[in-house]
Amino acid sequence: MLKEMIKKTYRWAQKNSLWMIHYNTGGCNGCDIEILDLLTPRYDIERLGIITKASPRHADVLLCTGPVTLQAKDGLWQIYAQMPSPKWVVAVGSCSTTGAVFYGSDTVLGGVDHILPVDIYIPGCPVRPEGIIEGLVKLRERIAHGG
Amino acid sequence: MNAIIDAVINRPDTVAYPFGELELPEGFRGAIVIDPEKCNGCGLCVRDCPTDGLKLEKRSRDEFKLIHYPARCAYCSQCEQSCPRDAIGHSNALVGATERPRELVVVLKEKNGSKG
Amino acid sequence: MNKISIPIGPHHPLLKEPLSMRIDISGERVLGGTLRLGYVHRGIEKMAQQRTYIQDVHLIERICGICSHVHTSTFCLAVEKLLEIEVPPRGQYIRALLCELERVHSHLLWLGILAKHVGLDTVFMHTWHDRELALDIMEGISGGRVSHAANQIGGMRFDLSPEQEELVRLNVEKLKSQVNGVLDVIENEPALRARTQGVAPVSADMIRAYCVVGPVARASGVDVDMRRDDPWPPYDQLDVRVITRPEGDAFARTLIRVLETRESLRLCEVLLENMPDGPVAVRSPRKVPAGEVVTRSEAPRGEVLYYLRSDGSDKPARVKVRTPTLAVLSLLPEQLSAIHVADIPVVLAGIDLCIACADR
Amino acid sequence: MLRGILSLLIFPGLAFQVLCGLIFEWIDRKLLARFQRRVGPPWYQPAADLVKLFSKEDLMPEGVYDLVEVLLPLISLSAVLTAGLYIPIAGFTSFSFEGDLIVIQFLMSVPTLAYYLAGIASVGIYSFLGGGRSILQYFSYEVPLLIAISGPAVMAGSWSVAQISQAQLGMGPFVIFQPLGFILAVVGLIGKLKRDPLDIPSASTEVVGGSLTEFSGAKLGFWQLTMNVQAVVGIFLLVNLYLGWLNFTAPLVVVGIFLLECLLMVLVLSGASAIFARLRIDQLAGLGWKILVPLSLLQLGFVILMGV
Repeated sequence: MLKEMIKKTYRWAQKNSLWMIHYNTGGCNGCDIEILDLLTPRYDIERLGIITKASPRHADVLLCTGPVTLQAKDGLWQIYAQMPSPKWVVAVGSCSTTGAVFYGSDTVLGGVDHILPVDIYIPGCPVRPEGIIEGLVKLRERIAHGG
Repeated sequence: MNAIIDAVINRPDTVAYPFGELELPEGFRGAIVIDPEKCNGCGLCVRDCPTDGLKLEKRSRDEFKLIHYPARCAYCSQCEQSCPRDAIGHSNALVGATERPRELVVVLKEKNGSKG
Repeated sequence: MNKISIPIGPHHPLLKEPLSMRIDISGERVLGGTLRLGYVHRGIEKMAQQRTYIQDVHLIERICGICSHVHTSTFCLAVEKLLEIEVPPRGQYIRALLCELERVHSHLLWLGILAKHVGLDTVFMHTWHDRELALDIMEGISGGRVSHAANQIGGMRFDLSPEQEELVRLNVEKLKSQVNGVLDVIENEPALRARTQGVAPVSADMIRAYCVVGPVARASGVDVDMRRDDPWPPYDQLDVRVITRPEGDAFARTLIRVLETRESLRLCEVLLENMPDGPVAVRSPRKVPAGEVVTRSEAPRGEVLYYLRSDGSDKPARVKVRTPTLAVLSLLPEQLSAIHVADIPVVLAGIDLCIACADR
Repeated sequence: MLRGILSLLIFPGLAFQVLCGLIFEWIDRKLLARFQRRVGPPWYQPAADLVKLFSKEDLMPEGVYDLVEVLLPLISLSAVLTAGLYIPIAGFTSFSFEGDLIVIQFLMSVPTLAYYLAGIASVGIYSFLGGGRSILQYFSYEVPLLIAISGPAVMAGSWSVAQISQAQLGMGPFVIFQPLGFILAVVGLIGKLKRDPLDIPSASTEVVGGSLTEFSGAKLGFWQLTMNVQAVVGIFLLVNLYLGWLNFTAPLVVVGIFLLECLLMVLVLSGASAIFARLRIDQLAGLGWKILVPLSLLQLGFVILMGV
């Protein structure tokens, strides 16, 4: 009973306090500036308790943008390994979902799910900030249901 | 300093979403839609698509299947430009986030010879 | 004191894009640094050779999300030169209008980033708040906030209806009045001045030696601007004022961008006023006759150069892009000596990195 | 005995101070958001952050001194909590003795030293840098802060916070006599809390997360709590030292005025972080020793002359 309650509280807290870290795995900047845009007055994502953190050890959710290039692969994995669990990965944009316009390139591996388990995919090129917010809200629901 | 005072006096300039309505501007390039009446499966959109996001499975003139993969799409409206019959285009709807992108497969038009 | 070397990147809060730097410091002094690039190398030039010209326009738009329009404009210009077709005047004007709006958006973005790097989060928020308006205008024209997909070979895809034109005109005016407030703050903010003035000055000789272009070069007194030096229409009909400053430090770079934002807004108004009537595009054939061509234009960060060789098919035989950031990056190790650790963000912000452009 | 334990754990001890810390953090973030034209976080945000940190996995890189890293946040948290016990809240004093101002000063410095040690004991290069910077910053603001807050003590003729705030009942708030000292004390407090214009040790664009870069989970939670409680204690201290309140007998009015003054302090702190840019460490040292110290000495001299 008590255990259940603690679990519930923890889930509530995790859902309401997502600290994100953003890593560009080789994208074109388009999604990256839209992610930065989320912090700014119009889309103020602090309403959902989401703030950016500098260090991966403080972060809960990793936002990836862009297709994974061969060079950025190791960095991506390192960041993910440094994050304390529970942790989530969100692929922002068509590129990090499937590779999109960069399909068939020699230096691009494809989507982020080639390297990491991804929880939420947000298609779009570049995604509108509303789209990213929608994805993060979906992630919150998933956490609340124990994902 | 003045800007701060101004900001305190004025209401915050934040969109209501996700707590309120989602407002998208006119002309926003959202999900791909098709007018099935006009499409005849010529495949010009597939030829010009820069992202491998459209696929045409064509068996014969009256038997084809046009598939769109929203997760691969670049939302560039090239298909709209390439279409000689104005059949394909963007809707004004946001493509939703998902947990399973493999399921993001939209069959835009399926035509079997028998059905005409 | 002992030498420590700190790694910056591939992930660092300073950088929105991966770039690896190893900076040697002793206490709070920076002794020097080395760079490692290529994290964003997606092989776009190679990919462009495997796709048709029409597909390439969209591929090239994704070289960089901030200056996407100027990349496609330059590419389309190159193809149009090979095809020997001329974009109708109205198409040229809308193309240039988007270029200028993009410059406004890029410079505002940059000013915000600089403010964030020196700890002025409020200025960052206000600058980006006003930047939204520039994005709104561009979205009203093309339907995309960042990637416009507005160019096609032979002109523009979207025409402005009279109502749209009026709306854009109104919004530009609104943007101008809003931006002026923020720009005044940035120009006169004593804390910003204290952090940027005299930081990592670069001489004009150094700029020429490293072939640096764009606002960084103009901040050191090198008078280059492709909008005036090698104009494509309609820039040849416009009177572009090129702004230079002699100091070459981070503060001069800030001022250059502030003044250029104002100048771009003025150009937007001029373009809107003289907007001619007529079609916006001409039809273009899919196959491009053999030949080679070089086009240049002024991106927000400096000169963008496209070299294009065609072999007569519908795919280019070679596309070479020269972006401004690569030249500026080579200047970075030079600047990273004899400064404070706290100045690293200022220096990095000052040269306005766009790794996606540099690596392609 | 029971009363002692109660006052340790609930009021004015642990529970009350943690609660105040969370509330102040929310007000601060909300104000800052408003300055920046944003909406800001919901009211439960700081609590959610804290609970979430405690629910997370505790990762530690190889090669750090485990025990040190565990002990440091705990020690600093208990130090600031202890400091909070000596400060009268709206005139209510549970523990007080002559000279507790000095003890509070000492206890309030513990987190900074612990922060430094955490940076040194950690393996990360950014932690090391952040630790070094924190001690540099400490030397810049601590001296003017100490001199500044000895002003009210001299004026009241006592080194007890309770006595000083009592003395203001008769003489009026000390901020009227020592506006300069008050400003210096606010600057010192900002430095102590490593808040925005003086967040040199934890500036994210320069040293990622400062000493706390390698911390995660519950330990980071304890650090966060330390910072929050430290802010509360600092605000209470300054309110007691400088603002005081007039002689009202009704306890509710006194509590109301006390709360109002605390909110004013939060407003000052968040306003400062909204307006000013971060200084360079050499600029800060120059500011501290060339401007703040002489000013604080001037203020102290003024106070002494007034007393004579």
